[in-house]
Amino acid sequence: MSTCAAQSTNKVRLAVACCVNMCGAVHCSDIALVALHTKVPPIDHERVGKICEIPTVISSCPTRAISPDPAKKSVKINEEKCMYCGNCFTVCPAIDIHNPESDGVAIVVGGKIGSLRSAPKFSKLAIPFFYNEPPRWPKIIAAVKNILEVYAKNARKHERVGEWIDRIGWEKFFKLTGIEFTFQHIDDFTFMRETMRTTPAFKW
Amino acid sequence: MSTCAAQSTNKVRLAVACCVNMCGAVHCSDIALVALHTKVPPIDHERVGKICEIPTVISSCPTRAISPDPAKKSVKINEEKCMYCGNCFTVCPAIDIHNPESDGVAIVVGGKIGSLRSAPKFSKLAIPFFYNEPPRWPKIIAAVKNILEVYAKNARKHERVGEWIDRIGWEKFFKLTGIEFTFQHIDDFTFMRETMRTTPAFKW
Amino acid sequence: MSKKKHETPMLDELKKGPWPSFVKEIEKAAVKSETANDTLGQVEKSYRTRRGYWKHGGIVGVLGYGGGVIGRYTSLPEEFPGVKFFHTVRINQPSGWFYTSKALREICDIWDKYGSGLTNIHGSTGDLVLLGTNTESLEAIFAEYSSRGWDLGGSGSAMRTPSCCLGPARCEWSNINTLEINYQLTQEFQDELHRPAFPYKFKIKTSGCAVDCVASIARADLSIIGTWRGKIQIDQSEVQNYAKKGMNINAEIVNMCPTQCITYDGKEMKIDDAECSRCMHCIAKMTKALRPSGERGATLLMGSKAPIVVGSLLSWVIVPFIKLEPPYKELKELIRKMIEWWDENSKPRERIGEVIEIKGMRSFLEYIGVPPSPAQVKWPRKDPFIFFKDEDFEKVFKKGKY
Amino acid sequence: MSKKKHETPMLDELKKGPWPSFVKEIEKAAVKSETANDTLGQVEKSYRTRRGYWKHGGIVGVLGYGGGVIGRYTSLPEEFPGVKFFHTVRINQPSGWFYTSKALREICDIWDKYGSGLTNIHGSTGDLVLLGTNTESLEAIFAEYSSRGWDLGGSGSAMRTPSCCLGPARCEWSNINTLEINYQLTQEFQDELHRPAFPYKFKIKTSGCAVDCVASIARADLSIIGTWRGKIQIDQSEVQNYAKKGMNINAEIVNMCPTQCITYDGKEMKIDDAECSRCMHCIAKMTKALRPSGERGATLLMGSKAPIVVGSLLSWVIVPFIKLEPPYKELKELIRKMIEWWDENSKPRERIGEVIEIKGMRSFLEYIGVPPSPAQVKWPRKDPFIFFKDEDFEKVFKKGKY
Repeated sequence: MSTCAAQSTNKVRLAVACCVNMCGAVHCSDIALVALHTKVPPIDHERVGKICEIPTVISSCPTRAISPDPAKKSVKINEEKCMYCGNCFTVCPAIDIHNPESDGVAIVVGGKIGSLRSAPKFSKLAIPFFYNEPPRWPKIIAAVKNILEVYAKNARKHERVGEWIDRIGWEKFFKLTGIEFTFQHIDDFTFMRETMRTTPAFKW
Repeated sequence: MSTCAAQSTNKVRLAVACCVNMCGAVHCSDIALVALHTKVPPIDHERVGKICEIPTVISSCPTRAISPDPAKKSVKINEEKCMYCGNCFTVCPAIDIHNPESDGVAIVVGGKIGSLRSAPKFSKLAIPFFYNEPPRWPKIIAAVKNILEVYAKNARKHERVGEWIDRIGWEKFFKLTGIEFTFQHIDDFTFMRETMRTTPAFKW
Repeated sequence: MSKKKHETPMLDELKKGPWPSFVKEIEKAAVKSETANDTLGQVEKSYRTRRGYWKHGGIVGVLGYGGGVIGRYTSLPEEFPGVKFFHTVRINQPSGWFYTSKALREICDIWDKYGSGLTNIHGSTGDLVLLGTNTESLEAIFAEYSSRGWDLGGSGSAMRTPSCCLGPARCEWSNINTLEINYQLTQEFQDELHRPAFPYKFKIKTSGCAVDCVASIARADLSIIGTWRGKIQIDQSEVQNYAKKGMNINAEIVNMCPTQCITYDGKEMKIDDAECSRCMHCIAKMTKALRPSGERGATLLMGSKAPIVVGSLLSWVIVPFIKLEPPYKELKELIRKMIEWWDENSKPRERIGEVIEIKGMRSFLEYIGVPPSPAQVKWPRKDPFIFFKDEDFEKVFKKGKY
Repeated sequence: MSKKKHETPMLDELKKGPWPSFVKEIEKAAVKSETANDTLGQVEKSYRTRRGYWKHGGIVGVLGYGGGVIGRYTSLPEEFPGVKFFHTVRINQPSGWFYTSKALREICDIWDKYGSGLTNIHGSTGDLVLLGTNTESLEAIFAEYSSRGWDLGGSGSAMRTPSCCLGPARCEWSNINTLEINYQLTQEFQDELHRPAFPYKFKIKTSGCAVDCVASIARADLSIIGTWRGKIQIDQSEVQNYAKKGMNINAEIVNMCPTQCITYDGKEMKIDDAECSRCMHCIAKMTKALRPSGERGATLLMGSKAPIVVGSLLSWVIVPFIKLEPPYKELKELIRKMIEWWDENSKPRERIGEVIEIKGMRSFLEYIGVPPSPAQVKWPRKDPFIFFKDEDFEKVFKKGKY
């Protein structure tokens, strides 16, 4: 797909990550797909006690959502704080994060690894969720194609996806692509402060 | 002083703050002076017990540097964490932050309150410390004059101080003004992450 | 009445030169006022010893009001008895700071009677500030000012005195009636202003355009900024007049436009309005040639504060566009909801911007009934750690709204 | 040897079309390998049930080495016995990934003998990756590869296999000998690479210029980027050649220069080198006309990492400029100091960038002996909450060094 865009603009590094760690700099791609979970994992309390080290499980959680559940000799998860990264599952298979019905894929865009022209950039969230539709994921393909086409039509020669979006503004990216902006797009993980728009000078 | 610069560039809002709260948007000035303390305050333990509410004192510290000192029925300050804001003194006069020998003045530059052309900006640290030299503070005046003159000579018409620096880069600002860059300039308060330069593309 | 009590060699230095001198002004007040006289002495001592001697705290006020007066004292009452009390009185300024000279005389005459005679017109808050009086005089001061139609401003954990730019009264750039909005909000929130019951202070400032002359984005919990939805109308003959008078339109206007949406070929100026971010640069520099058109209203931004305690914030966009017309019902209701949410979610002494940061934009936006918008952010989130609610799947993702 | 064991209707879909298909490739391997055969079956099941069945963990390895092999297993060993074990073997790639076809054949032949035959050339880490073998075969695999001069790469809490761009071997933009630097660092840190003793992983990647083809700033704890101190030399006749061949030099080069330091009047190109940030755009697009000159060396940046656990980081500047010439003594000593500081200040599983963020730049810079520089930051601190040490007054402020 990247070839069609390359003719008028620049290359597109299209990458796919099987989990939120986004190994291999997938998190700095022009367009990337990342698989994610969307529900708090159920805890098999009986197995937790047998096969997991409880302090390790508690400390594995980046949002401190996991605390001891002494009555059950297990742990409990604060549903408000859990963002389904699956790090607890990595250290404790009894907290099985897999859920075929609610696991899915997000699309992130605008990343860049090198310092050619502009500094390296992280990819940012474009579409928060698609259901998992093997073997061809037609909705994801259509969404990527849409983004690529809008980019190819609007970017200047040599402009990477992220450079194009930085020039026109993210509000314009959402308008041109017709992608809906949701609560998921607003950073509420740890770095909200730097992402908020501190000026009324934006585009309609 | 702002009149000389105004002729070729833009206005300069020169502001002075008597404490680090920088009331009245001093923290968004083209050039501002801010008075600050630079030493961990001594604690008058006897008075703390008499005139201060210990939980209030502890919770007043933004860096959690203050903890109880039960033996003395007072508090203690972790010297590594204290950045001398004086918030504890506000709630407890027995922790007297005043120190004529080490209190002084910093110069910050490049702030902007409105959204004309570019978004509002916080002023950033230019010079971390001057000794307090009443009644005329000659070294501070000379330093401000230097910054103003370099700005007036190098900025484009209509460019505010912060817009000029953003265009040329902070490394160039330090080079042109001859101001020494110190450890104090590197943000180590709470927002270091967004301030680090994540590219080798800077100016010598 | 009182002659100069203190030698002030250091302050005397500051009377030299062609500029206004605060020392000369305080000396004038000191002729009539013991408080001003001892102020001079204490400031001289501060210059000499390089430290301050003011302390604040201790609640002072007038009957029926919880705020408006800020208690201030010297820490050296024996050395400077005139400033044993040096309270600050905030007077609620009129919208846009318009006074008749008669009104100013009236204010000063009353102040000469009860206070130091020193004023701060205007303080950072926007209020007209009277500097230096004692606790005993407060009821009399309040009685006299209020009998002439003046009121105290806000202080403490309360709605602070709203303030606004001078707006349509003096400025052709204003997109909203800042003066009327400010007046209406001041009336609407009288109770919240005078009887502190909030977790912390709450400031509202209103500017007519993005130039934001009242610095609302730098220091108001709620920043109301006038704007428009429509084209910038261009008077080409006036464009030519600017060029004739020596403006380098390409260098000063076209190249400095942050979105690069303007072109000028020496004859005609064109603006690609779809790309315009309404930053006001071209309009401010070529006011006679350029003028917004279409619907007027405001962008609401929230959350700014000064550095203490855990760092400064600038206000950010909450409501990208809101119509603002009398009786401003939607705005008033929205502000009440904002305050309600803050009240329910805040610890003491947390500003609303800090609480939104802690609880997240979603909680706040859902409560006040404002949808998410790309105008609220500079860019979307980076890390793929995303919170979902069950309803999101029903409402958004199952419907394929993307 | 083994025929296709599993029906794979969903995977069969992915054999259609003109593109390469991973399904076709695994099927080829499955003819000879039970492991590859059951891989197909398990992947088909994952497609059908929409979940994965791999699990990792459980230390596996070879005698004398602490890393280089990553244990991997199916969670369905009874259904797919061929992938009961599916360990990954990392082979330390040569600098710049240069191989003879003979070497590749050798690698594959050995792998066909002991593993699934499936490879990943190359993995994200830079290593040549062999996919799918069992625990019992590991010693034999290692013995056979090492007898031919190959070595395992790094894994776990260790120095990871350093990697670099192809540098001067194939690219005229390279400012440093990336291949030699990478080789020397790999040799220097053999012990740290094979015997995990760090708080967490530590990656070094070296690029010859700011284009950074190995993505070092996005994914290395230490990013070494070649650069220069000197002018960009301009061959004006080659500039004209680009123009003649149809390049719009003003649109493509002048206007896209991030520092706007280039001018071109249709005849002559000029560069204001003092304003150049060495971003490589003009050089990359006009390689025949533009060439750096002067001193060569590198900028060292540190700290990048992927999102897990508390968010991604990009590397930031630590050493603005360092000369890099054999035997690279200064670089090697600096890296040892970086690791020492990390080791002393880190909790388990904290990357060095995270620790620098927690402890502050000063602690780190002072330890490794690098002075503060404006090149390290995008902008200086904003809030006036500033830490001072007593020595700062003696060394800096009393001397009036500003």
